[in-house]
Amino acid sequence: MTLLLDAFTVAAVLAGLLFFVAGTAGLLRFPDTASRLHALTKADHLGLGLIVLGLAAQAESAGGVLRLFAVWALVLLSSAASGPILARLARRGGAGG
Amino acid sequence: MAEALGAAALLVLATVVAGLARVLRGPGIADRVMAAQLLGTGGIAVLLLLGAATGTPGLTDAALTLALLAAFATVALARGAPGEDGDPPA
Amino acid sequence: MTATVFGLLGAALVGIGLFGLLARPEPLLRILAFNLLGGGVFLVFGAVARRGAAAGLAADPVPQAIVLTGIVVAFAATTLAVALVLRLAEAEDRP
Amino acid sequence: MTAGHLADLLIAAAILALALGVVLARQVFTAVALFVAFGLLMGFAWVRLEALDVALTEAAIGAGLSGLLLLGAARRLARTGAPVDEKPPRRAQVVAIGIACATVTAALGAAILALPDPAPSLAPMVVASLPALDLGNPVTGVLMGFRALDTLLEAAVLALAVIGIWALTPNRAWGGAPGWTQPRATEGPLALLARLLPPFGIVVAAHVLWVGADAPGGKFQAAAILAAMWLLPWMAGLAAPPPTGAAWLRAAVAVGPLAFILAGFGGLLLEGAFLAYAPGAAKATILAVEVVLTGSIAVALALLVLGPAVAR
Repeated sequence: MTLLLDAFTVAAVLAGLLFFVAGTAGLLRFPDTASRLHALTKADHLGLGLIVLGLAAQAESAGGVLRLFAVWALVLLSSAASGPILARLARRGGAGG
Repeated sequence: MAEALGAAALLVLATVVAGLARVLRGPGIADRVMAAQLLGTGGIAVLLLLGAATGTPGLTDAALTLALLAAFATVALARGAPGEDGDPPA
Repeated sequence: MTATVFGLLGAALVGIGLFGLLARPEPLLRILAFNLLGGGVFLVFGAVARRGAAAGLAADPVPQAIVLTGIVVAFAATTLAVALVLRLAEAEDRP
Repeated sequence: MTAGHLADLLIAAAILALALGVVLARQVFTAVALFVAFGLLMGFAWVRLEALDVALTEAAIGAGLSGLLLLGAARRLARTGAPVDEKPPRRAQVVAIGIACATVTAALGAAILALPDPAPSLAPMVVASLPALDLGNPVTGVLMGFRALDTLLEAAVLALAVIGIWALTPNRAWGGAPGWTQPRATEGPLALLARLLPPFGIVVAAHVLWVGADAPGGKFQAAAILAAMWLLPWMAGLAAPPPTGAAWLRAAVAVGPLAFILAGFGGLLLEGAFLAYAPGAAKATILAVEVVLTGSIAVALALLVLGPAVAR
Protein backbone atom coordinates (compact mmCIF):
# COMPACT_ATOMS: atom_id res chain seq x y z
CA MET A 1 0.00 0.00 0.00
CA THR A 2 2.75 2.42 0.97
CA LEU A 3 4.62 1.41 -2.15
CA LEU A 4 1.58 2.13 -4.28
CA LEU A 5 1.11 5.55 -2.62
CA ASP A 6 4.80 6.33 -3.09
CA ALA A 7 4.59 5.38 -6.75
CA PHE A 8 1.55 7.63 -7.15
CA THR A 9 3.37 10.52 -5.47
CA VAL A 10 6.43 10.13 -7.68
CA ALA A 11 4.32 9.95 -10.84
CA ALA A 12 2.15 12.93 -9.93
CA VAL A 13 5.07 15.13 -8.79
CA LEU A 14 7.02 14.23 -11.93
CA ALA A 15 4.07 15.17 -14.12
CA GLY A 16 3.68 18.41 -12.17
CA LEU A 17 7.36 19.20 -12.67
CA LEU A 18 6.92 18.67 -16.39
CA PHE A 19 4.21 21.32 -16.47
CA PHE A 20 6.35 23.75 -14.52
CA VAL A 21 9.29 23.26 -16.87
CA ALA A 22 7.00 23.59 -19.88
CA GLY A 23 5.32 26.69 -18.44
CA THR A 24 8.64 28.40 -17.81
CA ALA A 25 9.95 27.40 -21.22
CA GLY A 26 6.83 28.89 -22.76
CA LEU A 27 7.18 32.06 -20.74
CA LEU A 28 10.74 32.44 -21.96
CA ARG A 29 10.45 31.27 -25.56
CA PHE A 30 6.96 32.11 -26.86
CA PRO A 31 6.99 35.13 -29.13
CA ASP A 32 4.01 37.17 -27.86
CA THR A 33 2.28 37.99 -24.60
CA ALA A 34 -0.98 36.15 -25.30
CA SER A 35 0.69 32.81 -25.90
CA ARG A 36 2.89 33.39 -22.85
CA LEU A 37 -0.27 33.88 -20.78
CA HIS A 38 -1.54 30.58 -22.18
CA ALA A 39 1.66 28.82 -21.10
CA LEU A 40 1.51 30.37 -17.66
CA THR A 41 -2.04 29.28 -16.85
CA LYS A 42 -1.15 25.68 -17.66
CA ALA A 43 1.70 25.69 -15.19
CA ASP A 44 -0.48 27.35 -12.57
CA HIS A 45 -3.45 25.05 -12.81
CA LEU A 46 -1.96 21.69 -13.64
CA GLY A 47 1.60 21.86 -12.39
CA LEU A 48 0.69 22.87 -8.87
CA GLY A 49 -2.44 20.70 -8.92
CA LEU A 50 -0.49 17.56 -9.74
CA ILE A 51 2.13 18.31 -7.10
CA VAL A 52 -0.63 18.90 -4.52
CA LEU A 53 -2.26 15.59 -5.47
CA GLY A 54 1.04 13.77 -5.18
CA LEU A 55 1.86 15.31 -1.80
CA ALA A 56 -1.65 14.70 -0.47
CA ALA A 57 -0.97 10.96 -0.81
CA GLN A 58 1.95 11.42 1.61
CA ALA A 59 0.18 13.65 4.14
CA GLU A 60 -0.10 12.22 7.64
CA SER A 61 -3.25 14.00 8.80
CA ALA A 62 -6.54 15.17 7.36
CA GLY A 63 -5.55 18.72 8.31
CA GLY A 64 -2.45 18.44 6.16
CA VAL A 65 -4.51 17.34 3.16
CA LEU A 66 -6.96 20.16 3.79
CA ARG A 67 -4.20 22.78 3.86
CA LEU A 68 -2.66 21.40 0.66
CA PHE A 69 -5.96 21.67 -1.19
CA ALA A 70 -6.62 25.11 0.31
CA VAL A 71 -3.35 26.28 -1.24
CA TRP A 72 -4.38 24.89 -4.61
CA ALA A 73 -7.85 26.45 -4.39
CA LEU A 74 -6.34 29.83 -3.58
CA VAL A 75 -3.96 29.68 -6.53
CA LEU A 76 -6.75 28.61 -8.89
CA LEU A 77 -8.95 31.43 -7.66
CA SER A 78 -6.29 34.08 -7.96
CA SER A 79 -5.09 32.99 -11.38
CA ALA A 80 -8.70 32.79 -12.62
CA ALA A 81 -9.18 36.35 -11.42
CA SER A 82 -5.91 37.80 -12.59
CA GLY A 83 -5.90 36.11 -16.03
CA PRO A 84 -8.47 38.47 -17.61
CA ILE A 85 -6.87 41.50 -15.90
CA LEU A 86 -3.52 40.49 -17.37
CA ALA A 87 -5.02 39.85 -20.79
CA ARG A 88 -6.57 43.33 -20.76
CA LEU A 89 -3.25 44.79 -19.73
CA ALA A 90 -1.49 42.91 -22.54
CA ARG A 91 -4.06 43.93 -25.16
CA ARG A 92 -3.64 47.57 -24.32
CA GLY A 93 0.02 46.88 -24.90
CA GLY A 94 1.35 48.75 -21.90
CA ALA A 95 4.94 49.28 -22.93
CA GLY A 96 7.45 48.87 -20.16
CA GLY A 97 11.07 49.83 -20.17
CA MET B 1 11.14 9.64 -0.76
CA ALA B 2 12.52 12.68 1.08
CA GLU B 3 15.49 12.95 -1.31
CA ALA B 4 13.24 12.67 -4.36
CA LEU B 5 10.93 15.42 -3.09
CA GLY B 6 13.92 17.60 -2.20
CA ALA B 7 15.30 17.16 -5.71
CA ALA B 8 11.87 18.06 -7.13
CA ALA B 9 11.87 21.23 -4.99
CA LEU B 10 15.30 22.14 -6.38
CA LEU B 11 14.11 21.61 -9.96
CA VAL B 12 11.05 23.83 -9.49
CA LEU B 13 13.30 26.44 -7.87
CA ALA B 14 15.53 26.30 -10.94
CA THR B 15 12.57 26.87 -13.30
CA VAL B 16 11.38 29.76 -11.11
CA VAL B 17 14.81 31.38 -11.25
CA ALA B 18 14.87 30.89 -15.02
CA GLY B 19 11.48 32.59 -15.22
CA LEU B 20 13.05 35.61 -13.53
CA ALA B 21 14.70 36.41 -16.84
CA ARG B 22 11.23 37.40 -18.07
CA VAL B 23 10.67 39.69 -15.08
CA LEU B 24 14.00 41.35 -15.79
CA ARG B 25 13.60 41.54 -19.58
CA GLY B 26 9.92 42.39 -19.92
CA PRO B 27 9.35 43.91 -22.42
CA GLY B 28 5.69 44.67 -21.64
CA ILE B 29 4.19 45.30 -18.23
CA ALA B 30 1.89 42.28 -18.61
CA ASP B 31 4.96 40.08 -19.20
CA ARG B 32 6.58 41.22 -15.99
CA VAL B 33 3.42 40.77 -13.94
CA MET B 34 2.85 37.34 -15.47
CA ALA B 35 6.38 36.22 -14.71
CA ALA B 36 6.00 37.50 -11.16
CA GLN B 37 2.84 35.41 -10.87
CA LEU B 38 4.62 32.28 -12.09
CA LEU B 39 7.29 33.09 -9.52
CA GLY B 40 4.60 33.05 -6.84
CA THR B 41 3.07 29.76 -7.99
CA GLY B 42 6.48 28.15 -8.36
CA GLY B 43 7.47 29.44 -4.95
CA ILE B 44 4.37 27.85 -3.44
CA ALA B 45 5.26 24.54 -5.10
CA VAL B 46 8.84 24.76 -3.78
CA LEU B 47 7.62 25.39 -0.23
CA LEU B 48 5.10 22.53 -0.38
CA LEU B 49 7.66 20.08 -1.76
CA LEU B 50 10.28 21.16 0.76
CA GLY B 51 7.76 20.91 3.58
CA ALA B 52 6.92 17.33 2.59
CA ALA B 53 10.60 16.45 2.10
CA THR B 54 11.70 17.75 5.52
CA GLY B 55 8.47 17.06 7.39
CA THR B 56 8.03 20.71 8.44
CA PRO B 57 4.33 21.65 8.64
CA GLY B 58 5.34 25.29 9.08
CA LEU B 59 6.38 25.37 5.43
CA THR B 60 2.82 24.51 4.36
CA ASP B 61 1.63 27.50 6.39
CA ALA B 62 4.21 29.63 4.62
CA ALA B 63 2.87 28.35 1.28
CA LEU B 64 -0.67 29.23 2.36
CA THR B 65 0.40 32.78 3.27
CA LEU B 66 2.27 33.09 0.01
CA ALA B 67 -0.80 31.91 -1.95
CA LEU B 68 -2.93 34.61 -0.31
CA LEU B 69 -0.40 37.38 -0.76
CA ALA B 70 0.49 36.33 -4.32
CA ALA B 71 -3.16 36.80 -5.29
CA PHE B 72 -3.07 40.18 -3.56
CA ALA B 73 0.19 41.24 -5.20
CA THR B 74 -0.99 40.25 -8.69
CA VAL B 75 -4.09 42.39 -8.32
CA ALA B 76 -1.96 45.24 -6.98
CA LEU B 77 0.45 44.98 -9.90
CA ALA B 78 -2.33 44.76 -12.47
CA ARG B 79 -4.28 47.65 -10.91
CA GLY B 80 -1.22 49.77 -10.29
CA ALA B 81 0.18 49.51 -13.79
CA PRO B 82 0.55 52.87 -15.51
CA GLY B 83 -2.34 53.47 -17.88
CA GLU B 84 -4.70 51.16 -16.01
CA ASP B 85 -7.77 53.38 -15.93
CA GLY B 86 -7.95 53.71 -12.18
CA ASP B 87 -7.70 57.39 -11.41
CA PRO B 88 -10.37 59.97 -11.88
CA PRO B 89 -9.07 62.71 -14.17
CA ALA B 90 -6.97 65.01 -12.04
CA MET C 1 28.11 27.29 4.07
CA THR C 2 24.51 28.54 3.83
CA ALA C 3 25.21 31.23 6.43
CA THR C 4 28.34 32.38 4.57
CA VAL C 5 26.58 32.55 1.18
CA PHE C 6 23.72 34.66 2.48
CA GLY C 7 25.99 36.73 4.71
CA LEU C 8 28.09 37.68 1.67
CA LEU C 9 24.88 38.32 -0.29
CA GLY C 10 23.83 40.66 2.52
CA ALA C 11 27.13 42.53 2.18
CA ALA C 12 26.57 42.85 -1.58
CA LEU C 13 23.01 44.12 -1.07
CA VAL C 14 24.25 46.80 1.33
CA GLY C 15 26.63 48.04 -1.38
CA ILE C 16 23.99 47.88 -4.13
CA GLY C 17 21.42 49.65 -1.98
CA LEU C 18 23.89 52.35 -1.00
CA PHE C 19 24.78 52.87 -4.67
CA GLY C 20 21.13 53.27 -5.67
CA LEU C 21 20.52 55.63 -2.77
CA LEU C 22 23.37 57.91 -3.83
CA ALA C 23 23.42 57.60 -7.61
CA ARG C 24 19.71 57.66 -8.56
CA PRO C 25 17.88 60.99 -8.53
CA GLU C 26 14.29 59.57 -8.46
CA PRO C 27 12.93 59.73 -4.89
CA LEU C 28 10.91 56.50 -5.15
CA LEU C 29 13.92 54.58 -6.45
CA ARG C 30 15.92 55.89 -3.53
CA ILE C 31 13.31 54.49 -1.14
CA LEU C 32 13.54 51.14 -2.94
CA ALA C 33 17.33 51.24 -2.74
CA PHE C 34 17.12 51.99 0.97
CA ASN C 35 14.96 48.89 1.38
CA LEU C 36 17.57 46.82 -0.49
CA LEU C 37 20.18 48.13 1.93
CA GLY C 38 17.96 47.17 4.86
CA GLY C 39 17.39 43.71 3.38
CA GLY C 40 21.16 43.28 3.21
CA VAL C 41 21.56 44.18 6.89
CA PHE C 42 18.78 41.75 7.80
CA LEU C 43 20.49 38.98 5.85
CA VAL C 44 23.73 39.59 7.77
CA PHE C 45 21.71 39.19 10.99
CA GLY C 46 20.17 36.03 9.55
CA ALA C 47 23.62 34.62 8.77
CA VAL C 48 24.80 35.36 12.31
CA ALA C 49 21.64 33.71 13.67
CA ARG C 50 22.18 30.60 11.53
CA ARG C 51 25.78 30.31 12.72
CA GLY C 52 24.52 30.46 16.29
CA ALA C 53 22.67 27.15 15.99
CA ALA C 54 22.80 25.50 19.41
CA ALA C 55 20.78 23.70 22.06
CA GLY C 56 18.74 21.81 19.50
CA LEU C 57 17.66 24.96 17.65
CA ALA C 58 18.66 25.36 14.00
CA ALA C 59 19.43 29.05 14.58
CA ASP C 60 19.77 31.62 17.36
CA PRO C 61 16.22 32.98 17.88
CA VAL C 62 17.31 36.36 19.29
CA PRO C 63 18.72 37.88 16.05
CA GLN C 64 15.77 36.33 14.20
CA ALA C 65 13.29 38.11 16.46
CA ILE C 66 15.23 41.36 15.97
CA VAL C 67 15.02 40.94 12.17
CA LEU C 68 11.28 40.32 12.46
CA THR C 69 10.82 43.59 14.35
CA GLY C 70 13.18 45.26 11.91
CA ILE C 71 11.14 44.28 8.86
CA VAL C 72 7.97 45.75 10.35
CA VAL C 73 9.70 48.97 11.46
CA ALA C 74 11.38 49.30 8.04
CA PHE C 75 7.95 48.98 6.44
CA ALA C 76 6.56 51.74 8.69
CA ALA C 77 9.52 53.96 7.77
CA THR C 78 8.97 53.22 4.06
CA THR C 79 5.30 54.21 4.23
CA LEU C 80 6.23 57.45 5.98
CA ALA C 81 8.90 58.22 3.37
CA VAL C 82 6.46 57.50 0.53
CA ALA C 83 3.83 59.76 2.11
CA LEU C 84 6.41 62.54 2.45
CA VAL C 85 7.48 62.22 -1.20
CA LEU C 86 3.86 62.29 -2.40
CA ARG C 87 3.04 65.32 -0.24
CA LEU C 88 6.14 67.10 -1.50
CA ALA C 89 5.14 66.36 -5.09
CA GLU C 90 1.68 67.80 -4.46
CA ALA C 91 3.16 70.93 -2.89
CA GLU C 92 5.54 71.48 -5.82
CA ASP C 93 2.71 70.90 -8.24
CA ARG C 94 0.76 73.88 -6.96
CA PRO C 95 1.78 77.24 -8.43
CA MET D 1 28.11 20.13 -3.04
CA THR D 2 24.65 19.06 -1.92
CA ALA D 3 21.27 20.00 -3.34
CA GLY D 4 20.83 22.47 -0.49
CA HIS D 5 24.02 24.34 -1.37
CA LEU D 6 22.99 24.43 -5.01
CA ALA D 7 19.68 25.96 -3.94
CA ASP D 8 21.55 28.55 -1.84
CA LEU D 9 23.65 29.64 -4.80
CA LEU D 10 20.62 29.78 -7.12
CA ILE D 11 18.62 31.91 -4.68
CA ALA D 12 21.57 34.19 -3.92
CA ALA D 13 22.32 34.75 -7.63
CA ALA D 14 18.66 35.52 -8.35
CA ILE D 15 18.44 38.01 -5.46
CA LEU D 16 21.64 39.69 -6.63
CA ALA D 17 20.33 40.01 -10.21
CA LEU D 18 17.01 41.44 -9.01
CA ALA D 19 18.69 43.95 -6.68
CA LEU D 20 20.89 45.18 -9.54
CA GLY D 21 17.79 45.31 -11.74
CA VAL D 22 15.97 47.53 -9.19
CA VAL D 23 18.87 49.96 -8.89
CA LEU D 24 19.49 50.16 -12.65
CA ALA D 25 15.83 50.13 -13.81
CA ARG D 26 14.89 52.83 -16.30
CA GLN D 27 11.23 53.02 -15.20
CA VAL D 28 9.93 53.23 -11.66
CA PHE D 29 7.19 50.69 -12.39
CA THR D 30 9.79 48.17 -13.55
CA ALA D 31 11.80 48.76 -10.39
CA VAL D 32 8.72 48.11 -8.24
CA ALA D 33 7.84 44.88 -10.10
CA LEU D 34 11.41 43.70 -9.61
CA PHE D 35 11.27 44.68 -5.95
CA VAL D 36 8.17 42.52 -5.41
CA ALA D 37 10.01 39.55 -6.94
CA PHE D 38 13.00 40.44 -4.73
CA GLY D 39 10.81 40.24 -1.61
CA LEU D 40 9.54 36.83 -2.68
CA LEU D 41 13.04 35.43 -3.13
CA MET D 42 14.16 36.91 0.19
CA GLY D 43 11.47 34.68 1.66
CA PHE D 44 13.31 31.65 0.20
CA ALA D 45 16.59 32.92 1.64
CA TRP D 46 14.96 33.04 5.09
CA VAL D 47 13.68 29.48 4.67
CA ARG D 48 17.23 28.35 3.89
CA LEU D 49 18.51 30.27 6.93
CA GLU D 50 16.08 28.28 9.14
CA ALA D 51 14.11 31.44 9.91
CA LEU D 52 10.55 30.46 8.97
CA ASP D 53 9.01 33.19 11.13
CA VAL D 54 10.98 35.78 9.20
CA ALA D 55 10.12 34.11 5.87
CA LEU D 56 6.41 34.43 6.62
CA THR D 57 6.80 38.11 7.54
CA GLU D 58 8.90 38.85 4.46
CA ALA D 59 6.38 37.16 2.14
CA ALA D 60 3.48 39.08 3.66
CA ILE D 61 5.06 42.52 4.09
CA GLY D 62 7.95 42.55 1.61
CA ALA D 63 6.09 41.12 -1.35
CA GLY D 64 2.46 41.96 -0.58
CA LEU D 65 1.93 45.24 1.27
CA SER D 66 5.11 46.99 0.05
CA GLY D 67 4.20 46.19 -3.54
CA LEU D 68 0.78 47.80 -3.23
CA LEU D 69 2.18 50.86 -1.44
CA LEU D 70 4.98 51.48 -3.94
CA LEU D 71 2.81 50.88 -7.01
CA GLY D 72 0.22 53.35 -5.78
CA ALA D 73 2.98 55.88 -5.16
CA ALA D 74 4.57 55.29 -8.58
CA ARG D 75 1.22 55.85 -10.28
CA ARG D 76 0.54 59.08 -8.42
CA LEU D 77 4.02 60.39 -9.07
CA ALA D 78 3.60 59.61 -12.76
CA ARG D 79 0.68 62.05 -12.71
CA THR D 80 2.13 64.86 -10.62
CA GLY D 81 5.75 64.48 -11.68
CA ALA D 82 8.70 63.94 -9.35
CA PRO D 83 8.78 66.35 -6.41
CA VAL D 84 12.33 67.55 -6.90
CA ASP D 85 13.93 67.93 -10.29
CA GLU D 86 17.32 66.71 -9.37
CA LYS D 87 19.92 66.21 -12.04
CA PRO D 88 21.41 62.73 -12.26
CA PRO D 89 25.00 62.65 -11.03
CA ARG D 90 27.81 63.05 -13.55
CA ARG D 91 29.71 60.02 -14.81
CA ALA D 92 32.76 60.72 -12.66
CA GLN D 93 30.54 61.00 -9.59
CA VAL D 94 28.82 57.70 -10.40
CA VAL D 95 32.19 55.99 -10.69
CA ALA D 96 33.32 57.46 -7.35
CA ILE D 97 30.06 56.37 -5.67
CA GLY D 98 30.46 52.89 -7.17
CA ILE D 99 34.01 52.55 -5.81
CA ALA D 100 32.92 53.75 -2.35
CA CYS D 101 29.99 51.31 -2.24
CA ALA D 102 32.17 48.42 -3.42
CA THR D 103 34.57 49.25 -0.57
CA VAL D 104 31.72 49.10 1.95
CA THR D 105 30.64 45.73 0.57
CA ALA D 106 34.19 44.40 0.65
CA ALA D 107 34.67 45.51 4.27
CA LEU D 108 31.37 43.97 5.34
CA GLY D 109 32.14 40.76 3.43
CA ALA D 110 35.55 40.52 5.13
CA ALA D 111 33.87 40.99 8.51
CA ILE D 112 31.47 38.13 7.72
CA LEU D 113 34.31 35.83 6.70
CA ALA D 114 36.13 36.75 9.93
CA LEU D 115 33.21 35.91 12.25
CA PRO D 116 34.37 33.88 15.27
CA ASP D 117 34.09 30.11 15.23
CA PRO D 118 32.32 28.64 17.18
CA ALA D 119 29.79 31.44 16.96
CA PRO D 120 28.42 32.95 20.17
CA SER D 121 24.76 32.10 20.65
CA LEU D 122 21.92 32.96 22.98
CA ALA D 123 19.97 29.89 21.89
CA PRO D 124 20.81 27.78 25.02
CA MET D 125 19.59 30.58 27.31
CA VAL D 126 16.36 30.92 25.32
CA VAL D 127 15.75 27.16 25.36
CA ALA D 128 16.44 27.02 29.10
CA SER D 129 13.96 29.82 29.86
CA LEU D 130 11.24 28.84 27.37
CA PRO D 131 9.36 26.41 29.70
CA ALA D 132 8.65 29.33 32.06
CA LEU D 133 6.54 30.92 29.31
CA ASP D 134 4.88 27.66 28.26
CA LEU D 135 5.59 28.46 24.59
CA GLY D 136 7.03 26.15 21.92
CA ASN D 137 8.20 28.75 19.42
CA PRO D 138 11.50 30.31 20.59
CA VAL D 139 11.06 33.40 18.38
CA THR D 140 7.65 34.15 19.92
CA GLY D 141 9.26 33.60 23.31
CA VAL D 142 11.91 36.21 22.54
CA LEU D 143 9.37 38.65 21.09
CA MET D 144 6.80 38.38 23.87
CA GLY D 145 8.95 37.32 26.82
CA PHE D 146 12.64 38.07 26.97
CA ARG D 147 12.67 41.10 24.67
CA ALA D 148 9.05 42.15 25.19
CA LEU D 149 10.05 45.80 25.63
CA ASP D 150 11.32 45.86 22.01
CA THR D 151 8.01 44.49 20.77
CA LEU D 152 6.07 47.01 22.86
CA LEU D 153 8.13 49.87 21.42
CA GLU D 154 7.63 48.47 17.94
CA ALA D 155 3.86 48.51 18.35
CA ALA D 156 4.23 52.11 19.50
CA VAL D 157 6.38 52.89 16.42
CA LEU D 158 3.56 51.67 14.16
CA ALA D 159 1.04 53.92 15.93
CA LEU D 160 3.50 56.83 15.71
CA ALA D 161 4.01 56.21 11.99
CA VAL D 162 0.24 56.42 11.48
CA ILE D 163 0.23 59.74 13.36
CA GLY D 164 3.19 60.93 11.27
CA ILE D 165 1.45 60.10 8.02
CA TRP D 166 -1.80 61.68 9.14
CA ALA D 167 0.15 64.81 10.06
CA LEU D 168 0.80 65.24 6.32
CA THR D 169 -2.92 65.65 5.61
CA PRO D 170 -3.75 68.92 3.84
CA ASN D 171 -5.89 71.22 6.03
CA ARG D 172 -9.06 70.96 4.01
CA ALA D 173 -8.94 67.15 3.96
CA TRP D 174 -8.47 66.68 7.72
CA GLY D 175 -10.63 63.87 9.08
CA GLY D 176 -11.58 62.66 5.59
CA ALA D 177 -11.09 59.23 4.07
CA PRO D 178 -7.57 58.16 3.11
CA GLY D 179 -6.54 56.79 -0.28
CA TRP D 180 -7.84 57.80 -3.65
CA THR D 181 -11.06 56.50 -5.15
CA GLN D 182 -10.89 53.31 -7.16
CA PRO D 183 -13.20 52.49 -10.04
CA ARG D 184 -15.94 50.15 -8.89
CA ALA D 185 -15.62 46.56 -10.07
CA THR D 186 -19.06 45.18 -9.29
CA GLU D 187 -18.63 42.09 -11.40
CA GLY D 188 -15.85 40.36 -13.21
CA PRO D 189 -12.79 38.63 -11.87
CA LEU D 190 -11.55 41.35 -9.56
CA ALA D 191 -14.85 41.68 -7.71
CA LEU D 192 -15.02 37.90 -7.36
CA LEU D 193 -11.54 37.79 -5.87
CA ALA D 194 -12.25 40.71 -3.53
CA ARG D 195 -15.34 38.90 -2.24
CA LEU D 196 -13.94 35.38 -1.98
CA LEU D 197 -10.42 35.99 -0.73
CA PRO D 198 -11.06 37.86 2.58
CA PRO D 199 -12.97 35.00 4.32
CA PHE D 200 -10.17 32.62 3.30
CA GLY D 201 -7.59 35.11 4.50
CA ILE D 202 -9.20 35.70 7.88
CA VAL D 203 -9.19 31.95 8.56
CA VAL D 204 -5.52 31.69 7.53
CA ALA D 205 -4.62 34.72 9.68
CA ALA D 206 -6.33 33.19 12.73
CA HIS D 207 -4.48 29.93 12.09
CA VAL D 208 -1.12 31.70 11.71
CA LEU D 209 -1.70 33.65 14.94
CA TRP D 210 -2.80 30.56 16.87
CA VAL D 211 0.07 28.27 15.81
CA GLY D 212 2.50 31.13 16.49
CA ALA D 213 2.77 30.01 20.12
CA ASP D 214 4.39 26.71 19.18
CA ALA D 215 5.30 26.86 15.48
CA PRO D 216 6.41 29.54 13.01
CA GLY D 217 3.80 32.30 12.87
CA GLY D 218 2.54 35.03 15.13
CA LYS D 219 0.96 38.42 15.34
CA PHE D 220 2.95 40.32 12.73
CA GLN D 221 2.33 37.72 10.05
CA ALA D 222 -1.35 37.43 10.94
CA ALA D 223 -1.72 41.21 11.06
CA ALA D 224 -0.12 41.64 7.63
CA ILE D 225 -2.51 39.06 6.13
CA LEU D 226 -5.51 40.75 7.80
CA ALA D 227 -4.40 44.17 6.52
CA ALA D 228 -4.10 42.81 2.98
CA MET D 229 -7.56 41.26 3.19
CA TRP D 230 -9.00 44.55 4.42
CA LEU D 231 -7.35 46.46 1.56
CA LEU D 232 -8.60 44.07 -1.12
CA PRO D 233 -12.28 45.22 -1.27
CA TRP D 234 -10.97 48.78 -1.32
CA MET D 235 -8.70 47.99 -4.28
CA ALA D 236 -11.70 46.58 -6.13
CA GLY D 237 -13.74 49.67 -5.31
CA LEU D 238 -16.30 47.60 -3.41
CA ALA D 239 -15.76 49.40 -0.13
CA ALA D 240 -14.48 52.82 0.83
CA PRO D 241 -11.79 53.25 3.47
CA PRO D 242 -13.16 54.69 6.74
CA PRO D 243 -12.62 58.41 7.45
CA THR D 244 -9.52 59.12 9.52
CA GLY D 245 -11.64 61.20 11.88
CA ALA D 246 -13.58 58.12 13.03
CA ALA D 247 -13.11 57.59 16.76
CA TRP D 248 -13.26 53.77 16.50
CA LEU D 249 -10.44 53.79 13.97
CA ARG D 250 -8.18 55.84 16.22
CA ALA D 251 -9.09 53.67 19.20
CA ALA D 252 -8.28 50.53 17.18
CA VAL D 253 -4.76 51.81 16.42
CA ALA D 254 -4.11 52.75 20.07
CA VAL D 255 -5.65 49.75 21.85
CA GLY D 256 -2.84 47.29 20.99
CA PRO D 257 0.08 49.22 22.51
CA LEU D 258 -2.17 50.26 25.43
CA ALA D 259 -3.10 46.65 26.20
CA PHE D 260 0.58 45.72 26.09
CA ILE D 261 1.48 48.59 28.48
CA LEU D 262 -1.38 47.55 30.76
CA ALA D 263 -0.05 43.98 30.85
CA GLY D 264 3.37 45.47 31.63
CA PHE D 265 2.06 47.42 34.62
CA GLY D 266 0.15 44.33 35.73
CA GLY D 267 3.52 42.59 35.90
CA LEU D 268 4.95 45.52 37.88
CA LEU D 269 2.10 45.27 40.38
CA LEU D 270 2.01 41.48 40.76
CA GLU D 271 5.60 40.43 40.12
CA GLY D 272 7.56 43.57 40.85
CA ALA D 273 8.96 44.13 37.34
CA PHE D 274 7.56 45.87 34.27
CA LEU D 275 6.37 43.27 31.71
CA ALA D 276 6.99 40.36 34.08
CA TYR D 277 4.42 37.60 33.68
CA ALA D 278 2.87 35.80 36.64
CA PRO D 279 4.02 32.16 36.75
CA GLY D 280 1.38 29.89 35.29
CA ALA D 281 -0.48 32.78 33.66
CA ALA D 282 2.33 33.66 31.22
CA LYS D 283 0.89 31.92 28.17
CA ALA D 284 -2.65 33.18 28.76
CA THR D 285 -1.41 36.77 29.21
CA ILE D 286 0.81 36.56 26.13
CA LEU D 287 -1.98 35.15 23.97
CA ALA D 288 -4.46 37.79 25.14
CA VAL D 289 -1.99 40.60 24.40
CA GLU D 290 -1.14 39.03 21.03
CA VAL D 291 -4.80 38.85 19.94
CA VAL D 292 -5.39 42.54 20.75
CA LEU D 293 -2.06 43.53 19.18
CA THR D 294 -2.86 41.62 15.98
CA GLY D 295 -6.04 43.61 15.40
CA SER D 296 -4.30 46.86 16.24
CA ILE D 297 -1.27 46.18 14.02
CA ALA D 298 -3.51 45.09 11.15
CA VAL D 299 -5.42 48.38 11.26
CA ALA D 300 -2.17 50.36 11.56
CA LEU D 301 -0.56 48.52 8.61
CA ALA D 302 -3.60 49.10 6.40
CA LEU D 303 -3.69 52.80 7.34
CA LEU D 304 0.02 53.11 6.60
CA VAL D 305 -0.54 51.71 3.10
CA LEU D 306 -3.55 53.99 2.52
CA GLY D 307 -1.66 57.17 3.41
CA PRO D 308 -3.09 60.52 4.56
CA ALA D 309 -6.65 61.65 3.90
CA VAL D 310 -7.21 63.28 0.53
CA ALA D 311 -9.39 66.25 -0.30
CA ARG D 312 -12.39 65.32 -2.42
